[in-house]
Amino acid sequence: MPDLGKYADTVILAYVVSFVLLIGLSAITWAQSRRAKRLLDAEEARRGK
Amino acid sequence: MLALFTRDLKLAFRSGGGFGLALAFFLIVVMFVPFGVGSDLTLLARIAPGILWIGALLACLLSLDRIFQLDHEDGTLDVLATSPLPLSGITAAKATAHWVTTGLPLTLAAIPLGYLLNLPEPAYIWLFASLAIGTPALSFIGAFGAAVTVGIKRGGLLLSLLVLPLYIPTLIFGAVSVTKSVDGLNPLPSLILLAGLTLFSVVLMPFASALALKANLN
Amino acid sequence: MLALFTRDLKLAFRSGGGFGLALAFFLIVVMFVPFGVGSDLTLLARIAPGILWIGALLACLLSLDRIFQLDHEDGTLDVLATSPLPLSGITAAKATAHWVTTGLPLTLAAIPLGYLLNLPEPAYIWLFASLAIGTPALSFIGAFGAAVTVGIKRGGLLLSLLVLPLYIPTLIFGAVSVTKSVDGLNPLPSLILLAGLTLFSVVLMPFASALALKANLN
Amino acid sequence: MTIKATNICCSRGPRQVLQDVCFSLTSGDCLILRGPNGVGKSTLLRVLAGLSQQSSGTLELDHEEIAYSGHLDAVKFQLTIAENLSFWAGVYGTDTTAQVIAHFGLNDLADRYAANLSAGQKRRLGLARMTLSNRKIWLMDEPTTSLDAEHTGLIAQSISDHCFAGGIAVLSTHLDLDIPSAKTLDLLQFIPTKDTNTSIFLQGSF
Amino acid sequence: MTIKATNICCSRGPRQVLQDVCFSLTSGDCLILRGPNGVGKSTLLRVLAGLSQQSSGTLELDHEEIAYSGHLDAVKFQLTIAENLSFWAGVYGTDTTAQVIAHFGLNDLADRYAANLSAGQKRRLGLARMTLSNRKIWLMDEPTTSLDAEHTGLIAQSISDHCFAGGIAVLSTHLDLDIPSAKTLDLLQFIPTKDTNTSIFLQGSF
Amino acid sequence: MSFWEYANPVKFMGLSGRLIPVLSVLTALCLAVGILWGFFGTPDDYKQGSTVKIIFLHVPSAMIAINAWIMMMITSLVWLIRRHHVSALAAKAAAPIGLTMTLIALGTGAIWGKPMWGTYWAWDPRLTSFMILAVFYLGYIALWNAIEDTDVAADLTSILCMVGSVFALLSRYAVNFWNQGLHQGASLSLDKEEHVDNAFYFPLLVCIAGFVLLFVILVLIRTRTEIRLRRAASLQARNT
Ligand code: HEM
Ligand SMILES: Nc1ncnc2c1ncn2[C@@H]1O[C@H](COP(=O)(O)OP(=O)(O)OP(=O)(O)O)[C@@H](O)[C@H]1O
Ligand SMILES: Nc1ncnc2c1ncn2[C@@H]1O[C@H](COP(=O)(O)OP(=O)(O)OP(=O)(O)O)[C@@H](O)[C@H]1O
Ligand SMILES: [Mg+2]
Ligand SMILES: [Mg+2]
Repeated sequence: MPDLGKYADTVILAYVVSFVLLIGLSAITWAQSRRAKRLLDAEEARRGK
Repeated sequence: MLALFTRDLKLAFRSGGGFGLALAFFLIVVMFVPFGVGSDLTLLARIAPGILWIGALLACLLSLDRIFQLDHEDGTLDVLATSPLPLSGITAAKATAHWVTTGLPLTLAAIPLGYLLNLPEPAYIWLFASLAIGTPALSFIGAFGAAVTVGIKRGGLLLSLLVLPLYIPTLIFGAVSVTKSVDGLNPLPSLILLAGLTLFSVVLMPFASALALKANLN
Repeated sequence: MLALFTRDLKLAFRSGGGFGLALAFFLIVVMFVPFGVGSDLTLLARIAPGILWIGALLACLLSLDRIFQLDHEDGTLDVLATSPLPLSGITAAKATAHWVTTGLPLTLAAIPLGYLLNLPEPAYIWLFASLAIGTPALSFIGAFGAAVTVGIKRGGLLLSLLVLPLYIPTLIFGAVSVTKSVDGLNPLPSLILLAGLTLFSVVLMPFASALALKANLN
Repeated sequence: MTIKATNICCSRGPRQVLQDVCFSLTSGDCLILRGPNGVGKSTLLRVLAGLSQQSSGTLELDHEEIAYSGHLDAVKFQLTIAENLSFWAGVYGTDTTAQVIAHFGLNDLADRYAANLSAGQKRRLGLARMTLSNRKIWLMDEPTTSLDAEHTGLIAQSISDHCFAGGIAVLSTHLDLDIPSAKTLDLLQFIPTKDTNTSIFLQGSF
Repeated sequence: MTIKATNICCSRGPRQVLQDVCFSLTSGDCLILRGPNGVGKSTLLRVLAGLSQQSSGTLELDHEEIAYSGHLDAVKFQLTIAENLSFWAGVYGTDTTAQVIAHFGLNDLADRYAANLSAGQKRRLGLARMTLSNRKIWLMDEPTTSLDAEHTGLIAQSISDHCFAGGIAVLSTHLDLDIPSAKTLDLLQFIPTKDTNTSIFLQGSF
Repeated sequence: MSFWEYANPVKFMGLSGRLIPVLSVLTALCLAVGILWGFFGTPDDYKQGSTVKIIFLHVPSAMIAINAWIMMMITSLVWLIRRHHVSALAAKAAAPIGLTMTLIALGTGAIWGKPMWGTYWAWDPRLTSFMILAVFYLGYIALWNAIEDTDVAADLTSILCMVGSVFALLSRYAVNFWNQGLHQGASLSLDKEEHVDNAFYFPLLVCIAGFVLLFVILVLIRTRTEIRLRRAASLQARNT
């Protein structure tokens, strides 16, 4: 861990906020993608039968 | 009545995101003020309480006509009026749904927006309290205005004209309580008056609205 | 096109007084500001140009949804789209009618309302000029927003969300020109930019609106 | 369960539309209002529903038992068919949504937004509410507009069943509906003839 | 003056409604679209009017000659009957308002606000616009809803006259209109059967 | 084979399916290297102290925020002119990413502003125009969500995107005209004299590459999601 000096809070907060947003976006994207795939598979299966 | 309340919430979400849009309007009105009056921070701090209250009031106003107009246009109001629900209950349920979809989110959003306008530190809690207490009055008074103008095709502006003067006491008590807290004075008296006003509106306005609706259906 | 323009004017008068109501809203917004921010005259004088411009803009905004929504709901828009009039002509006629019923009276009313807010002497002529030049842009940009949201049941708030960021340049050039005149600076540059913006909107927005309408009729 | 209308006069705006309408109905009756466009069928139905006031005459009926459907469908475009009906079920405190959907042949469409229905499908959804309401007195204004032959038959059948089960129905229509036991009332006979407008401003002379 | 539709497919949202509709009409023809509720009559009429796009197929007709009337009346409540019609006269560049008002029996009502009309009177006002437009191709969606027998006859007569004078009319209806020489087209035969939804998203597999 | 063939959903799904694994490895690599290097391997600035480390998130996100809109502009134009569905869906997919990036730039900027300018927020032109950009994104997304018919939604959002672009540019200019700002100018220019010290410059470049890759991969995944949903809707409509 580098010495962040008196601005430690600021820097950490900036990184945390950014990571939360980035990871949140990625997680949502991934979850939606999974859901869409499942929905489509179910629908294709229905057509198949 | 519960069915009506939940349906109104559902409709607010469905028709292009109830919550989000009142908020967005509020955000934008607050954003416009610096463009209009310049970005001097001390100036902004001085007008912040008033602008925030006026912004919330206008955002609330803008969605008032949805309360009854849509139900009138597609005939739902006629059917509701012949249903087991009392008209005053109908208006109360609708006003409450309106508050949940506008007043409540506006109250929550006012805090960060206060920062944009450089609102002084001690005022935040009072801003929050005054909006939380005052916005129900806005919804219930607004529902009355909506009931009066429901028959008139797109009476949006007439509605504003009727409702805005009725909003003046709420605005004054609300804004004064925040301004007082900024100036280091006691904001409680005006907050108590505001609470009284809200209580009065919530209890009595539904009956006035019901009368107006009844007349409008004729 | 002329038929459409005169009919829109007629409808604005009939449906609860087009002129009067935008004006009334403007009046009341301007009136609310002293209630909200207190009645300190020097403070009011400083924020007057911005408030007057924002008030006019909001009054204009509030009546935008009438431009197409009513005609859509009763099927008139479908018929107009199959009529000899080109869609861009239709939107231009309607935007012009909107300007005549809101922008024009707002411009005229701004002068006396400026007095209420203690607007300094030399600013009146610039306030009038900037509103006269700027409000057509508001109507034409607004007509575009209305065309985009016309299919959506009571898209009033969505309309505001879409239109308000588009209004920012107009507001800035307009308000800055008045502020500059108050501060004794030269307001002409921003007034010229404003004129350019209006010209651009009046000439090009009807085509964008026509595209949006076309898509919405589908 | 009865409806008794005695000498009812109805006005629209300043104009008197119907004069001295009299009829009485009991359980099991179905009354079909007939007459050319503009004779006052909708006006009379709104008076019966309590939505407008008659200008004179007396009307005896139990307002708690009324289900009304007008020219408009009272359908919310942003809700699905099932949601529309379960809302009304909530209002009327009933829970027969599923049966009603099946009865009106809306099963396939139950999860479709009402905005995406054709004119006739929307009308059917509007009428399904009547059955759902579980009320005794049905007031229906031209129920079969936009409906095809099959569904016109279905509605006529529903009305017959309702009356057979002890309900009352008053409806207006321009078609010949197949409802056995229905009485018809031609409103042409109630067009105001005498110069007895009940307006207080027409009394005396000044 | 001809209309020629070849293999027209129409979709509503993601759903294909009609498949391979073909017909051709020339001056003097009247085509009545038939089929149960929801089969796609309105959809087809909107495609003919150019308000929607067909998803495939070709359509030859002169868009400059179309007069369209849909389920809605396109009537302004705040204007009187005469004002409503003279507005449309302005739009279409004609000046036969007075004749049309007389022809549709609206003389007595000419100065009444449209808000104060009954359902059938409003519908008549909506249809008067067709005659007023002076255009050759009439597209009408259930023109006779809410009309009484007399006025249904009047509309049928107007359509016959229009075709006789060399116009073309395409209309949908659930009633039996008395229009001699009208061809009917049952849309039931065009319900999609083959598995050929034209959506690009259904091609291939992934 | 023409580039336009990838506008076909099947082709697009095939290609993007093969690209995603490769790209995700690259993205992870770039982001990890860039951020670790930036966070652990750079000195403090003589003026800004350790806060300079925020630059590794702030500048890339700000760049993506702007460029995502430009990408949406191009794909929207492609939809309007050539009516390739994948193009419209890519624009739809990019909007939430652009919004998030705008929020990250605003957030990191605000946090950075507190020690540097003594306030989280000031009405500086750069900051203000970013807030306006966020509103444009919001409106665009709200419009997509408000319209049910997908082709109509694609048309309208595309038109909005084009008109919005013009006005976003105008606002940028107007806002500059309205207020002189606190924010520093371009420090990334190729001109050696102007850009930041090399110690920050190279990790910053790696971070930017990482953000660009992340943007691309998220757009691909989201576009795939949209395509699947469209196919599912079409199948559903056909089955009933
Ligand atoms: C909410 C506040 C802020 C916003 C919205 C914002 C936005 C931006 C934007 C849009 C860029 C341009 C990126 C590009 O075009 O390449 C940028 C760059 C930059 N910002 Fe900020 N900023 C904010 C606050 C700050 C603060 C407080 C600082 C530090 C004191 C700062 C330092 C920088 C630096 C050093 C750059 C790189 C300059 C360049 O390469 O153009 N920013 N910021
Ligand atoms: N405000 C008003 N002023 C004057 N006359 C009115 C007003 N409102 C309605 N009317 C008239 O009242 C009469 C009755 O209307 P009503 O809607 O009851 O007719 P209806 O029998 O339902 O006709 P339809 O079969 O066309 O639906 C009509 O002739 C109408 O023109
Ligand atoms: N967005 C949509 N998604 C799916 N189906 C739709 C959508 N919009 C309409 N439909 C369906 O398309 C079909 C055709 O509708 P259309 O309005 O053309 O029917 P119609 O023949 O005019 O019926 P009616 O006689 O009831 O007026 C209907 O079954 C309707 O439910
Ligand atoms: Mg009627
Ligand atoms: Mg139809």
